[in-house]
Amino acid sequence: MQLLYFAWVRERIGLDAETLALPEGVATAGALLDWLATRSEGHAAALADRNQLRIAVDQQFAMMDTPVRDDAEVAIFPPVTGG
Amino acid sequence: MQLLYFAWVRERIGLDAETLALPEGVATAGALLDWLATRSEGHAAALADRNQLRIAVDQQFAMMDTPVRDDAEVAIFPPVTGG
Amino acid sequence: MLTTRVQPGPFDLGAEVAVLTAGRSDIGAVVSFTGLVRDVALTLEHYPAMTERQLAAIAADAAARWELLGATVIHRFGSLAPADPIVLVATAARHRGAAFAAAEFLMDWLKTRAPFWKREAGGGWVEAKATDDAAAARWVIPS
Amino acid sequence: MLTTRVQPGPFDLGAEVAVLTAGRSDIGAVVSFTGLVRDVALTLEHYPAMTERQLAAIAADAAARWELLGATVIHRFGSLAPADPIVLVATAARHRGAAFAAAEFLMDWLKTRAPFWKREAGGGWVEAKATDDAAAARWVIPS
Repeated sequence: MQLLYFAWVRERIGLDAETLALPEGVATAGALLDWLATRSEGHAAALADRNQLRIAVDQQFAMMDTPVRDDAEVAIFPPVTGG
Repeated sequence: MQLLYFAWVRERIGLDAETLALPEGVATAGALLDWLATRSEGHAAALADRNQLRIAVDQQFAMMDTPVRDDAEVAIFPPVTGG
Repeated sequence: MLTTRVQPGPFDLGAEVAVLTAGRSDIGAVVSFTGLVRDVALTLEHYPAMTERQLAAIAADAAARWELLGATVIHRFGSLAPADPIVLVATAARHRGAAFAAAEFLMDWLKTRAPFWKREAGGGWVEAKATDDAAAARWVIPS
Repeated sequence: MLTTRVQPGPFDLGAEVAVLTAGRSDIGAVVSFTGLVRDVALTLEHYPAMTERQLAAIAADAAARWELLGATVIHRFGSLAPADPIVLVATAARHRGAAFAAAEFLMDWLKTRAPFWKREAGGGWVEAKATDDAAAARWVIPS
């Protein structure tokens, strides 16, 4: 699975991307975030406040219960501030 | 009094402007129109349908009961269609 | 800065917006409206002395209703071909809400309060539209 | 014609509107919105693959909701100085109502659905505004 991080999520994790194998039993975006948060202090800090996070699966906005597969591109980022 | 006519009011009257002395007893824009309508067939045709006429006194939109004086500039025209 | 102009010739949208925003960094939003001649050539007649007064009054009214950092209103008259620009409204503000609302207001006001009359080539005078009156009525402040 | 672009460099408002209206005489109304950097320099980060998809989707959504004869959406990224233009939205339609509504819709949608993040020079990440969410909520079609 391709993971992408943007803005302060990227900064707190200290990576703009990482490629990981999706563990068995992790089937939704929400479960993915729970698992990612255990990977480092940076991940935990970046992913602590779910209200401040937005997720895209394969470049489309997703919900915490959106299914994720190992061949997906999942991006995690703060609420957008363009325009 | 300076009278100005625009668009089809101008065409029906056959004049774009005329200078007239305001007759005694004509004190409002509505009374002015009544009097002007008696001046020629063109005036009568131009001024017949009050709903299709707009009036400006000294370059400001006026109502039929707006007072008019002999030193005024009174313009008579159809509803505007600019923009 | 409020700019209003009546002219026979064309205007340059990019240049007018550049003038509106020149030398300042407090403007976050610029909205422009360009009205174009559709399909049939037109002649625009107007009442010059009143037009100037009305355009200035319309722009001042917009500036009193919204926190504008500038507005430009340019209206052409004379003979215009299909696709020619007729009217330009541009508004500048800190935020987009005021810029959009003021531009719509200016256009609705122009359509119903600026003394212009359109005549179609080979045809008659264009009739006023009830939809323009309805659009303008949105902005009337109850007295 | 729907045009969407993401680019680091500036855009030319006049040229973009000229392209939008070129060669046709059925357009009566063009509305443009230009967003500018206010007061403090910014860096705009974005998610390129998703940005392109979202801009195309946003423009198609506007074209499905209003009878547009064209729309252009250009969003910049990278380092921007105060007064620099960030975003351009332009809409073309027969009548002004559709052009104004679609332009407002596109801006509200961009503010809440396009994956850009602003960071202020010497400061932190700009926080999303509740007013932008409220503005976007106006356009949500009840399911």
